[in-house]
Amino acid sequence: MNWQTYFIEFSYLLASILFILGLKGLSHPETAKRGMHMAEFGMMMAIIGTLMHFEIVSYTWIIVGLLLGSTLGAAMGVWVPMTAMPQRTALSHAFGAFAAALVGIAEYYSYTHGFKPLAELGQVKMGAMGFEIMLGSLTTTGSLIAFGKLQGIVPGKPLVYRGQNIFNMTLLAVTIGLFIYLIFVPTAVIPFYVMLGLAFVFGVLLVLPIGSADMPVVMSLLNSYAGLASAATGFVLGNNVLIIAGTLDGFSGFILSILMCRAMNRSITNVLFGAFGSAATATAGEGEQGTMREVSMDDVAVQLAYASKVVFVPGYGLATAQAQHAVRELANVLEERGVIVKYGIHPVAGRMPGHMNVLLAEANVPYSQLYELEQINPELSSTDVSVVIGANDVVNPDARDNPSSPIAGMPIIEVDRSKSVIVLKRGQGKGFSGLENPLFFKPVTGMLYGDAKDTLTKLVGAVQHA
Amino acid sequence: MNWQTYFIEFSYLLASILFILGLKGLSHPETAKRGMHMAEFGMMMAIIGTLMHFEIVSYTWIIVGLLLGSTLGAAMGVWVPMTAMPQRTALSHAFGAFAAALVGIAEYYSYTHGFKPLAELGQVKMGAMGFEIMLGSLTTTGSLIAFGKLQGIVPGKPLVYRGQNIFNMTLLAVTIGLFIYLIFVPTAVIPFYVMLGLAFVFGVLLVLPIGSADMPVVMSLLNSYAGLASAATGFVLGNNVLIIAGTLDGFSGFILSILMCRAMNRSITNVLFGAFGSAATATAGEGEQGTMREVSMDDVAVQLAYASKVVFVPGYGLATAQAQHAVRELANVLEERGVIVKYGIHPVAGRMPGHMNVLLAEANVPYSQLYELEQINPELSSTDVSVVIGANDVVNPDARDNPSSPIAGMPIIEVDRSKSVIVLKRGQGKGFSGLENPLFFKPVTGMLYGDAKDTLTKLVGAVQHA
Amino acid sequence: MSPTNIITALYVFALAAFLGYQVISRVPPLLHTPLMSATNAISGISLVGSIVIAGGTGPHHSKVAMVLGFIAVVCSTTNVVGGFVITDRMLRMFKRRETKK
Amino acid sequence: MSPTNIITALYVFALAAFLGYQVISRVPPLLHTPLMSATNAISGISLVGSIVIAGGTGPHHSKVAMVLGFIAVVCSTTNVVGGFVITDRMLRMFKRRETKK
Ligand SMILES: NC(=O)c1ccc[n+]([C@@H]2O[C@H](COP(=O)([O-])OP(=O)(O)OC[C@H]3O[C@@H](n4cnc5c(N)ncnc54)[C@H](OP(=O)(O)O)[C@@H]3O)[C@@H](O)[C@H]2O)c1
Ligand SMILES: NC(=O)c1ccc[n+]([C@@H]2O[C@H](COP(=O)([O-])OP(=O)(O)OC[C@H]3O[C@@H](n4cnc5c(N)ncnc54)[C@H](OP(=O)(O)O)[C@@H]3O)[C@@H](O)[C@H]2O)c1
Repeated sequence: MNWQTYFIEFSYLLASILFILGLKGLSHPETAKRGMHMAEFGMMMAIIGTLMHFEIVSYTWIIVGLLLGSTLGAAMGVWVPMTAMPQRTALSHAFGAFAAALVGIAEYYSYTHGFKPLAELGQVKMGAMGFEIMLGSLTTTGSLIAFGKLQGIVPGKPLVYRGQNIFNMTLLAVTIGLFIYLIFVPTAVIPFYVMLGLAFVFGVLLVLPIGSADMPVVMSLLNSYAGLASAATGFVLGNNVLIIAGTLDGFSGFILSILMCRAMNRSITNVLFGAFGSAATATAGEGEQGTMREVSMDDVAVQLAYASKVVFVPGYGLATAQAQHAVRELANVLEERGVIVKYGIHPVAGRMPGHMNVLLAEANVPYSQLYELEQINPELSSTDVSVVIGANDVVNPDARDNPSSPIAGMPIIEVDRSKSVIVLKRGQGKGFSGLENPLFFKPVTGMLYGDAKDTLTKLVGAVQHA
Repeated sequence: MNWQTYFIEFSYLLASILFILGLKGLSHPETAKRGMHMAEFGMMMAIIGTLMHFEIVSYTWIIVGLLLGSTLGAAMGVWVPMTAMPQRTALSHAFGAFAAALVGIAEYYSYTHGFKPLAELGQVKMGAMGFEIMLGSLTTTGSLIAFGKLQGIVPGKPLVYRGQNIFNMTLLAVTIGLFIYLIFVPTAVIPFYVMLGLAFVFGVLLVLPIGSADMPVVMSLLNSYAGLASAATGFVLGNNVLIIAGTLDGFSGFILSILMCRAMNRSITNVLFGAFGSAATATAGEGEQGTMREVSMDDVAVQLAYASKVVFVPGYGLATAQAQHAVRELANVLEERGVIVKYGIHPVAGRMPGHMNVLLAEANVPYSQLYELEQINPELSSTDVSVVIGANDVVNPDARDNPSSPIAGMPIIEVDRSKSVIVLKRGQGKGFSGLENPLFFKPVTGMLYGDAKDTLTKLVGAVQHA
Repeated sequence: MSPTNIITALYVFALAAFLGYQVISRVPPLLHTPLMSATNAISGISLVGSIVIAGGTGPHHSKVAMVLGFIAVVCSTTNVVGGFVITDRMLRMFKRRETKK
Repeated sequence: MSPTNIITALYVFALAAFLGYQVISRVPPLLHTPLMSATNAISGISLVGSIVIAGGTGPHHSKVAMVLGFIAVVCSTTNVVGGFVITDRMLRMFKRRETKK
């Protein structure tokens, strides 16, 4: 082993360590930035190390590729708005998975077309390679569909038809069958490309039937697949840093999807195959009735202005209305009057894990004012006014009180414990679950209709004159 | 690779995973037992796997060794009293390190005496081997001395003389010098045995100058060395499970020694080379004076009997007096009278990390009554009587109030915040640090002299008649 | 890949999995979005594999593999650079208390 | 030990070190004594190395190494068995609330 090889190997080891330290840094906002710089440095070292690899004969395409990718990446990184973070993430899963799939295909091609000794392509290697290619391909197309749904190019409603699950399962079974066949007969080129094609198709069919509000879970899951595909690449190339980075990525996605599901009290299977949010489930629980009390802008302004503690509970509607700056302005005005302002963030509020926090941080809300579900609930009984902004399911008291409700057991932000509740929404629209929300009929609740951003902006003026 | 080798390798992988799960179980007393069973199962699998190793030609000595070791281990495991846990642990570090050293010596012998190809003994291998042998040897003798000090065979007082540190450092430098020489000239048999001998001697000299009350830190440190020696064995044999288990052990010892040092607000260097607790430091801080208020047994009994909340603060003296059962009896009597009883456990109370908890658990104190330093301190201001049993330094308010005190900054259990403090000790004896304790002169404090076990037993009777 | 290599690869995988679980379960929900973009960037390390493929020419290397490798380099680099830039951007927005107030 | 092997060994070591830090820093002081005896028992895994040495006879194996291996087997087994027995014994003493009360 010459010094280059040593250098490469040590750069990889260093990169692995720095990646782990980087992720450890993310356990606190204060240490996160330093952690990321470590990870960036690790990545740089790994790339420099790789460029010394003895197999490389020409740097032309490498440099072109690096430059092109950096330009694309930097452009995306700088210009993508925070509200579009979910789409960006879905797209990047597609890119990552596609790269893994391509590396796998290139390796397979080299082995089967005489560029690498076929004898080296044993069962273990073919297994890892097939895994890499299958996961990579289905994640690529799945993520693209998720991107389309989030971006509004593909219809967000679940696309369902009879026998869908059976059809998809059959398709998956055939793909896996081909994969197993390939492990024993690695030279079967036709089955290989059929498997590849089917995996691409399966990715599309897997995500199409899932409603767009469930995309966060799907995205986390695809994240996990993309990571595992990278880890499989590591197995194929015998490269530890790939295994480590891929596994970390895979686990991160897996943990996030579990957390999301738990925060909705639903199982992964239900999310993937339940077609939740389709017309079928949307008719459930129409029983509840009563009167909603509408309140006027000025009433609300006076209530807020003379409160001593106000909690904002933002939901999916705030994100779609892009009202994060408006709520911050309102909070500013209230704080100037000496009102204590806090935000209660439900884990599934927003359009991807942690999204609401980023949106509010962008609008200059200090993170010390952002409270998690478990932190804000004990505070609500001492809160004068809770303002629900474009949220519905995450404050639905049925989840707590009515064991027969479809969302029973889902943890909620219990705004109905505060002295007064103001709900900002456009009309009688249901939430993602399609359920009636008894909160709106409670005597403590007042409804203030209108687009969230509009209403909040008007409230700023009204409070200033209160 | 045949199926045996696969089986062996997978048994090792399984063992590694089970060891990690086992240690994870120790994060809570409820899951700890199950965790240990996993680790035990892992160990069994690894041993069964090893017995299939193709190099083994005769099982006679293996079986004799296993039987002998199991008998010894089981006997020790069953009969060692909880108070002797520190000695037992020190002894087991000696055993573990000795085994690692022996394996290293055997390997070296095989290479240099023509039983294994000398060409295989490269610099890396020799480096790992030397590391293993050096660490193993010095840990063996160091742990034996620690054992002797804890058992009372070797004088517990620090043995110091002029130029000691310089002499020890020179010795260490020579040993390391020989080690480096060996890396380049692995066949230098004489230097090898000299290095071995010096490492054994260094272990003795390292521990002799350390006072017996500092043994817990030393023990944790030796634990960490023993673990690292095992990990080095793993490097020599190319065995991952050894690397993993050794590293876990090494880190555990390292973390414990750090925690101990932090709980005393001293640095590792100070512990190792400071000869703390020797005559020189014991004269410090003689300035403090005042009157100690002695209280009578009956006074204390009445106070305790009519208190609503009592906190016991056990220290080193409780462990030496073996008064854990007596304090439990007193607690029983008090609880029967409706008094709330809690225990405040300082991290360095007892004779090894966590020792006090084990002693009290053995005396049937439920662990829900055992409070850590940070947990008990906020409770003390609402405590009627704090009973300090054979503790001194860990309740010394100077550590908090007097920045010029040698123990300034050491976290203490702030018993002086409670309404009344009773101190149980034999006389005017100082604590390990040799410092005067202003707590004893405070008006809130009453002294009850006598052996802790005696006093507590008498108190049980007195409370029953109160 | 030899059998010993695959076994060590399994060790690395198992340890990384445990570590991933431990490290990531300590990330607060506040930082879940940055976490996702950071892990995206990090898993762009597959770049390391693509570079070697994209750089191979000559009789022992296939043109097809090279082209695939090139595309993979572009995709991975986009992820790496984009991921880190966005993560940095997001993290800069998280402030404990405002400066102006 | 080949250079590639030592590098993977370093990976395993680095990952185990991180993992050790994460796992062990979560053990409460309450269980520090059982932790110490448990890690003692676990590091008795060096038994695995000693067994192979103690079991070798014939022209390719040295008597001296065998004797050393035998002693190592005894020492390690003592640690394994003693460590686990004592840990179990201690853990059985930890009870949340008394049964009799
Ligand atoms: N974020 C995630 O990670 C995630 C993942 C999976 C599933 N989900 C699901 O998504 C739901 C999230 O709950 P949520 O309470 O945040 O949202 P939600 O239950 O979907 O309710 C959103 C509410 O916002 C209102 N709204 C929409 N646009 C608005 C605008 N421009 N201005 C004002 N109001 C507007 C809607 O009522 P009007 O039409 O009357 O205005 C609607 O009732 C949950 O059911 C959850 O299970 C979320
Ligand atoms: N445990 C550890 O892990 C560890 C490690 C390193 C260092 N240390 C050091 O050890 C000290 C521990 O503090 P500590 O407060 O627990 O103990 P301490 O400060 O050493 O005091 C022990 C007290 O117990 C009394 N005592 C001794 N035997 C007794 C008996 N049979 N009955 C009643 N009282 C008895 C002694 O006073 P009389 O002689 O008047 O009775 C003495 O003042 C600290 O300085 C710490 O830094 C501990």
